[in-house]
Amino acid sequence: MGPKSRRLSFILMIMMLLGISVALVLAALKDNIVYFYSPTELLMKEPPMGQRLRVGGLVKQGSYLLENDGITSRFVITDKKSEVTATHKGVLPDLFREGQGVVGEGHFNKNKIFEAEKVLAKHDENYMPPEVAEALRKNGVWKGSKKP
Amino acid sequence: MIRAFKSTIHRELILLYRRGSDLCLTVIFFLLVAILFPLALGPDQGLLAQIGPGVIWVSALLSSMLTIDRIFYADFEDGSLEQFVLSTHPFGIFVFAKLSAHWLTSGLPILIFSPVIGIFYSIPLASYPVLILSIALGTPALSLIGGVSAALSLGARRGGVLLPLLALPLLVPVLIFGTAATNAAILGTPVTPSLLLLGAVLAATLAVAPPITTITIKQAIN
Amino acid sequence: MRGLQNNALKISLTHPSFGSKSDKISRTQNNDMFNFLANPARFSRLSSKMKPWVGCLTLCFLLFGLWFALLSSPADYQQGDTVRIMYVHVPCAWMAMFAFLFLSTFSIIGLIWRHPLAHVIAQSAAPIGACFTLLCLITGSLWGKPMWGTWWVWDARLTSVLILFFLYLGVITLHKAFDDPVRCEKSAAILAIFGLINLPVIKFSVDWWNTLHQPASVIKMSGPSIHFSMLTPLFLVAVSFICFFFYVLLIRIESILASKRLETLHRQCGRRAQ
Amino acid sequence: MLIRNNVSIEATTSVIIGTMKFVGENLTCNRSGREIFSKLHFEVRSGEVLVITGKNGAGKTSLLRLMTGLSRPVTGSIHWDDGDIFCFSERHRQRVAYVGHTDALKSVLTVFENLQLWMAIRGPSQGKELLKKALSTFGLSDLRDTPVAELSTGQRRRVALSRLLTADSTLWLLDEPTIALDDDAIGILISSICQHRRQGGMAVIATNAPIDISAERMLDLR
Repeated sequence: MGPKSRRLSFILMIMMLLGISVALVLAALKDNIVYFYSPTELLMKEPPMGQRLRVGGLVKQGSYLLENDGITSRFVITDKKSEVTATHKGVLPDLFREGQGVVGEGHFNKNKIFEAEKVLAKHDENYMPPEVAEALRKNGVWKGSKKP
Repeated sequence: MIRAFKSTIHRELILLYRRGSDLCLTVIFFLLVAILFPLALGPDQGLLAQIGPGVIWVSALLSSMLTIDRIFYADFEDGSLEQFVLSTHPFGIFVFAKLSAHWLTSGLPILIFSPVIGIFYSIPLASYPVLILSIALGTPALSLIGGVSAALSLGARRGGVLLPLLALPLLVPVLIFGTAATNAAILGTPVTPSLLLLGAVLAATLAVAPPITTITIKQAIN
Repeated sequence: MRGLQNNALKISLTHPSFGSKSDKISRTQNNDMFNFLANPARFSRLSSKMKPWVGCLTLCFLLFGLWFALLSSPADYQQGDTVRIMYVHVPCAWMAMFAFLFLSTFSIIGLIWRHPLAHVIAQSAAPIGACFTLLCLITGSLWGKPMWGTWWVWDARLTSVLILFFLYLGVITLHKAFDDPVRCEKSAAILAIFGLINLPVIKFSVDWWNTLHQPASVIKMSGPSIHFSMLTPLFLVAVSFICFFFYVLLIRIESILASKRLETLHRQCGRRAQ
Repeated sequence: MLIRNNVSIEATTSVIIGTMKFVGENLTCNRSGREIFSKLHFEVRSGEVLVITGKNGAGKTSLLRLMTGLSRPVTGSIHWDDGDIFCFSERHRQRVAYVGHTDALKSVLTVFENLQLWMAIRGPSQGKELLKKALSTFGLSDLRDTPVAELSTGQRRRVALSRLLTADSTLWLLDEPTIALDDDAIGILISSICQHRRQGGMAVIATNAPIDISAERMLDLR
């Protein structure tokens, strides 16, 4: 085998490997990598008590309430099919709104209530002034949430 | 060409065997790092099972970095690399052989001893196949990417500090996907995406890393 | 005398060839635009002419941008005034990626065509890019605390940007790591090219993984999902950052060229003294 | 043209016939961005020896490395009568044997193992007979199973030089070969070079020490 044909076969091999790599990435991206579970997935899976996990979904409209101790808040995380009741002790992030995305990290206690040690608000990629949001909502073009 | 490849692997293995301590060093370091965590964090079984995969991967990464700087440096010092370049076979063959030898002497022992750490961390038995598969896919990538960094820092003024700085950011994907696969196996979520991505990282580094290492070493001894 | 200095510097900037093929290229293209800037003195003249203009542009765009960003643009319907951090954070992130692309491009040019100035440009761009990346991480953290409720999460976007920052640090360190300047340039260039893999990961990380970080708003298939009144300051600040990048780049290139010239002169004096 | 080249490959690997020419033209060499020499010419033909002399830092080693093809000249070209050393690098490497400042020996291996490994790695092997002959020529037969770590500097140098005899190379490139050698060893070296020359080989020797050899060509780098 001369140097030229050897170089060619090397390049072919590299191309092949890169092709395999791209194919594997595409195959992997078909099923999403899970950063958090939706309530429906959780109900199907029934994770063991005390298992640490993340639950993500929307905060159900009208579900938020502050308990009597003044720091524990209780709300329902929903994915419009199933629901999970969650509690959190401490300050909620600014962006925590009913109807908006939220990710809680914690575990289930024995009453099947999700005790979130950490609540992270996930906000969408839409940025607009309040008046525009209001106008859009009036026209029914876009359904977002109001400030509570 | 295959003969040259075999001879080089043979040479590396003999050298390592004669030097003796190096092979044990990797394994001992790997076990030591992994054992430090329970000592520091306390014997909480739940917590240990949770951090187990991560600890195994961090220890694997550190112990393979421990030996990677030696694969080219000794030969660089005593002029062997020049002789490799001047041999009639393409230099890439030797680079690839050296990287393979490094995997055989650091990746393989880690692969063998990782179930031991798994027992220490009470990782459920059912997830061992995924753990071992992920380490089998990940450690070659560690050697390959480590090789690029070792070549880049060859003969640098502060090579010892430079090598981790170059290697660790490049190794982060291996660490993430490796840990994610094992964690997913423990939690019972799908493991295939992480394993596929790990495979993708391995295929890509297999394609890209040896040529880059070859070019870098050639310009280092220029 | 001046001609002699330039000549000496030109020699000190060229280095052993990477391939005999490129020898021919540089010989045939000697009068081309490609090699027009190979002469450092010519470059210095051009850059000192350009610098005030670029500086002015930076200032204008920044003033306009800030006025829009801080005073004229509305608050977000949800985030309120906190959204104004975006006008620094997002352009910084763009610049961090742009600077790396810039760096890698010139590294490729330096390695393949051995343009004498390419490595100098790459070396100048690296710390600027690193600063933008750091700023992006800091402002992101400041934005994340009120919005997400945490300073930092280990998700794909944040992690990949952090890796970018370490890649910048690696490139910067490699530029100073060896005794042989040629070796420094080439090693740093190779790392910069190798690190290029990270850029698509950063860009698409938010689309590929379901993470906390919001998906792309401006550059996406269905058109931007930011209201026009907020897009204006964003772009103004981004343009001003680009101008700023080039302004600092020109200053840094000039200073590196000057220090190289100084070194050559030192060497000549030393040799004459012998 | 192509056919002619192919023919000559085969011709050189078996027997060295006719007069070959190794020429450098208009060479400029930079080290660390500094010009060491410029507009340098050299020429060696079959059966000739070129001795390069010059002060420290004059560029003897740099020139020798240019000849090996390890580094590239800024300007000019180095070529055999049948092609440039970079265009036909594989053929060039087949023809060249280089002994640099460093001995490229591993201290944990024995003399014999060192040479054997280099033979296996370098290319088509000539068998153990040649190796034994090389060892006995340099007076190393008694030391063949001694680890290199136990050898003196001079003995190591002998081992490094005996590698020349194990490879079937046309052109020997020797960088300060007499350093650390005793008179006996220098005598062996010179007679080996003469033997090589008689067989139609060529040698380039960079040295500061006066060497007792009738060199056809001299090159003084100022």
